[in-house]
Amino acid sequence: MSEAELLLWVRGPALQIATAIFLLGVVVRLAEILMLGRKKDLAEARGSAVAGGLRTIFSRFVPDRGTLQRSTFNVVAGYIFHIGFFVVLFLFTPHILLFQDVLNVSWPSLPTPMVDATTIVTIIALLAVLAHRLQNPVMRFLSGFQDYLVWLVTILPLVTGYLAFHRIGAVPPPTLIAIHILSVELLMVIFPFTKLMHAFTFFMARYYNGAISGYRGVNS
Amino acid sequence: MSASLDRGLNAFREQIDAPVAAFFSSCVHCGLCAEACLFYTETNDPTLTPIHKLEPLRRVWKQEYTFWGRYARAFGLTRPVTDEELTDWETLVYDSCTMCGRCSMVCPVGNDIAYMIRKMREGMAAAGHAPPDLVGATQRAVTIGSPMGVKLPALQAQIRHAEEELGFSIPVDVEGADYMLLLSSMEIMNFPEFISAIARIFKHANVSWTISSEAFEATNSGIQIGVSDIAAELVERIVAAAGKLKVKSVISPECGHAYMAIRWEGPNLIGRPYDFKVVHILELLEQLREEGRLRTTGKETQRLTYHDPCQISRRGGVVQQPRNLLNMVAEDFVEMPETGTMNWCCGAGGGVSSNERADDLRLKAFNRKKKQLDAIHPDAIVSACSNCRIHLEDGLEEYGMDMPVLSLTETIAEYLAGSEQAGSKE
Amino acid sequence: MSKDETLGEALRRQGISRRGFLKFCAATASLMALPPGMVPAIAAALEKARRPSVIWLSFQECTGCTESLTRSHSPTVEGLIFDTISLDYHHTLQAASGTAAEAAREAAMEENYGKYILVVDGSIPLGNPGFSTIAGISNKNMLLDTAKGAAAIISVGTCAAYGGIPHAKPNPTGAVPVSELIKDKPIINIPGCPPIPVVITGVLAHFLTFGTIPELDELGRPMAFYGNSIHDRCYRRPFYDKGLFAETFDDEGAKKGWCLYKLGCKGPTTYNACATTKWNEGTSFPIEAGHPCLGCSQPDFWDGGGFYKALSMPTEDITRTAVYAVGAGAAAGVALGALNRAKKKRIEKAHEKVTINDLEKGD
Amino acid sequence: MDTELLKVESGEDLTHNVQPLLHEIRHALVKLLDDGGNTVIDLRSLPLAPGEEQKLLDKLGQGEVYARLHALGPSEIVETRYPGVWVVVHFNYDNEVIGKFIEVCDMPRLLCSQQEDIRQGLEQLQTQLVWCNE
Repeated sequence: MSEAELLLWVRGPALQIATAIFLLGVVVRLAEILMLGRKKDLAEARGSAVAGGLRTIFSRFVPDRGTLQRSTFNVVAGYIFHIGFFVVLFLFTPHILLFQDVLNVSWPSLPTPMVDATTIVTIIALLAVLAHRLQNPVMRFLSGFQDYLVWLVTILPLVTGYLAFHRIGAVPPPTLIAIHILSVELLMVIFPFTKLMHAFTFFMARYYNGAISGYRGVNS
Repeated sequence: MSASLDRGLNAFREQIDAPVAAFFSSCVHCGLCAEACLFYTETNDPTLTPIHKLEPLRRVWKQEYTFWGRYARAFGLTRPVTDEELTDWETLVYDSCTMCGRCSMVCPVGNDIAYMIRKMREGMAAAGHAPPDLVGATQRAVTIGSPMGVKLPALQAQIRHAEEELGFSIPVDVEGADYMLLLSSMEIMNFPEFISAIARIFKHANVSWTISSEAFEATNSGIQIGVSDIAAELVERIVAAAGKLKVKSVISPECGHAYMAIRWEGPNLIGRPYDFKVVHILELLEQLREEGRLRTTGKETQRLTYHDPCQISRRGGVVQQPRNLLNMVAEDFVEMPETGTMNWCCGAGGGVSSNERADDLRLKAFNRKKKQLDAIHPDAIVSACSNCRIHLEDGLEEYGMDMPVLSLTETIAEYLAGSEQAGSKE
Repeated sequence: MSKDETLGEALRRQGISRRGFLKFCAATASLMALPPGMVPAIAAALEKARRPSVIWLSFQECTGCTESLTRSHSPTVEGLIFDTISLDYHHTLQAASGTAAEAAREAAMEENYGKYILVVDGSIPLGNPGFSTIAGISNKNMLLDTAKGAAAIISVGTCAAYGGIPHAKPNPTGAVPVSELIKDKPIINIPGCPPIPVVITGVLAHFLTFGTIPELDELGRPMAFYGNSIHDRCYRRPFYDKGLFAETFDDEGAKKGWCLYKLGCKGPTTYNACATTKWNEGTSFPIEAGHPCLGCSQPDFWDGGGFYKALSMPTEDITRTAVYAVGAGAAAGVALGALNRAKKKRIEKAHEKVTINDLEKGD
Repeated sequence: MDTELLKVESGEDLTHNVQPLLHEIRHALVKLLDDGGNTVIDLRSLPLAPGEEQKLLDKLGQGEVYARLHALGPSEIVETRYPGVWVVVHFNYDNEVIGKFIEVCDMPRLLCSQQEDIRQGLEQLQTQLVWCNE
């Protein structure tokens, strides 16, 4: 397969396959969770479960002060790489064009040099997060193969994207672009089978958490 | 019948619901829950990380309720949960977790870990992996009516004693009273002053109340050990007594898990809503205060702080009431650095205090509370859970700290307007 | 012009001065994208070069490549290069036709066996030999026959190099490029739709000058012309780096000459010399004229999802796949969820009440 | 014509290649003085935005020498305002540009009479003389 054919393949059939696996898998996983259902709470409510659930979806974006103090690095680095990842994913012009093509909606982009800088910051944050995972006793203890796999497939699109944009490396730029797209497709394919699912399920988790508390009149 | 791995795994399967599935799907092993758990922060033992305590339950979820997990199991990629593992997890689930729910408050993806521990205990108990002390307490609760083995005559003796001190009678089995008061065995045995304090306040506020001789025990070992069938049986006793006495409300006393059991889990355990209300004593006192029926004179000059019992504030929703009540009687009320719904557990809830095996660990974990207290140096701690109070006293003694631990209800009673004891605490 | 005559002799016979010859060499060096310092070496080589025989075969093509090459009718450097070769067969250009033309081809092949250059434009249909024939000979057979005695093959245009438009989906004629059929000869691809004329002559000049084929990239293209992407040499590149894009063909960005990425420019993945050599005697090139690069020198450029679709857009209809995947996922998820529910129901039904006697393990 | 479009034609210093080119020329002049080494820059091998080439030529300006050759079409050889820096432009018979170079040297080689041409001219002169003498 020549570099041109590879590029066409990753932009076409491979993207089809990755999109199909990603969406099918994510929807199956979400349906599986929701269909498990939960029993109706028969205790007399003190507050609203729905309001509590919705509130917690948002309130949990802000860490409590104690956690921030005790785990400053974890929280800050985590925030940086998440925000960075979303900025790069959703505010870079070529990416927006992709979403526009698939979803038929568009939004303003960030100036390219800012996305570029964000990429570097995000990559650094991810490296720091990995170092932290390897060195923090709790995280090292909890971490298994999947945690490292997920880290790898998260940083790959950022690194390959950076190389492709700056056309750095031994391989020709179109191959770099192909590798970049391929790395995203890898991310999409393993997404439903791993804890990357948290990107969707954390809404549900926070909702349930907030609903359980909200019903009892507690802001969680 | 006897406990077995099969029954335990079945209980896991039965307990797993959408929230559990959403929680397990969301965990990214960030480790923040460890920093929210006093058992980890005071031991630095990574195995005590809250989410790790749920590992067997997670595996059952994955293998039973996810498409991919079923295949992974078929291909031998995941191992089934074994009895040996449950043995290993027993201390994690019972000894080093009070179900205080602090981890549930900090988890960035919103996992309610305490909710899952409660469910996991169902399987652990069914598999025969509950701590022996908790098994004993539960058996006493069912057979004798109290986990501590307190029988009616003991209560009657305390009531008589209180009546002598008060000079008026305490209503027992009064049909048609507005409120039926429950008591925890600890209050009866360790803090009988509570009974007379309540009696004085209710007389002062003109509350129509009674104690049932058939169901006075508020505690529920069933929800601590994690057997809903037994917990339901204990709740049914209260429901029956409330029905018999035709009361409008049942009062949950100063006991954390008792409130959780009767207020929040009760109707779900018995599978039907109550036809009476359940109020916590602090809720009732606050209501009386708002109505102007609870009046006090004088104020405590000592520096007081309030220790939130987890099941009453964080997990129960009674947060502001104790503060309003304390401000009524305390001149110098100070909050601990992390308080209210973010308060640190004393380390003895969720059955840990009934589990002798965990004694060293809970005293070690108490160091967290010590640090909190060291930051504000109060003269006395006020709380609203006799279990917390006993452990606070234990802990303070262990760490050589001299500090009285007071009941909020009793403190209020001491400053009742028109009370001959007002202002003369000692 | 005799075939034994050297290029130097031929030019001199035409009355071209040494100055003219040096000027020609300088222009040729520029043409071949060689450093100007090599002019003396080129002059020395060209002086002695002998005019090669060239056979030009046209298959499934539009004659655009030939047009590109011959459009200028005054003596240009390209023209001069062509004057120095012996174009023995080109069915569009030659006066002879039919049997005479084929005879000329066979004669040239026989006379220069193993030495002639074969130039091909157009792709070869394999679906049915009748799709394209010359003098009753199928393209495939003519190519195989003519290639046998060639020293080297130059595939001119994207059709000959990569299949081009005939090869585009669904490729009704089963079109293939030359390289698909010929494996044992050096093949130089000069893709483009059409290729830049000076690139064609540049390659011929290289062959004339050095008697070798130039350095090629992995797609068989001369590195001298295809070594950089359009994007890398594009004067609008600074706008790309800054993220300034024309959104439409008539907006402010377009007027200010901003990057055409959003309008579908394939410059970043297209290798050609347009941005430096330019077209129409160095006047301009598509991007300079305000139109995005189509990527015509790349394989399968016609199937790249659309000329006006940005490079980051999928080449196929992902939306439909997405809708189907979500639908299928919902159906499968609900089915699996229902199985889970049934299982839970079963387990709940089988629940054995736990009493205080069940809390310890049996023996 | 739209004034906005004209702005594109005049172009700003888009590729930023003009300044580096001038520096390259400066280095070439230093080299010429030091060891007599010549430098040739092929202007068509560089990516230049519309207007940038003109900008460069404007900066170099016109010097004392302007020569026009007629060999295989016209060529212009102009010394810029910086002695030793020459702009050489080759045209074909249709006046289309076929090569554009900046040469840094004493004098572009093409301006010198070439050995072969001199020899051929000599032959022609001799033939002429023989013919005249007859």
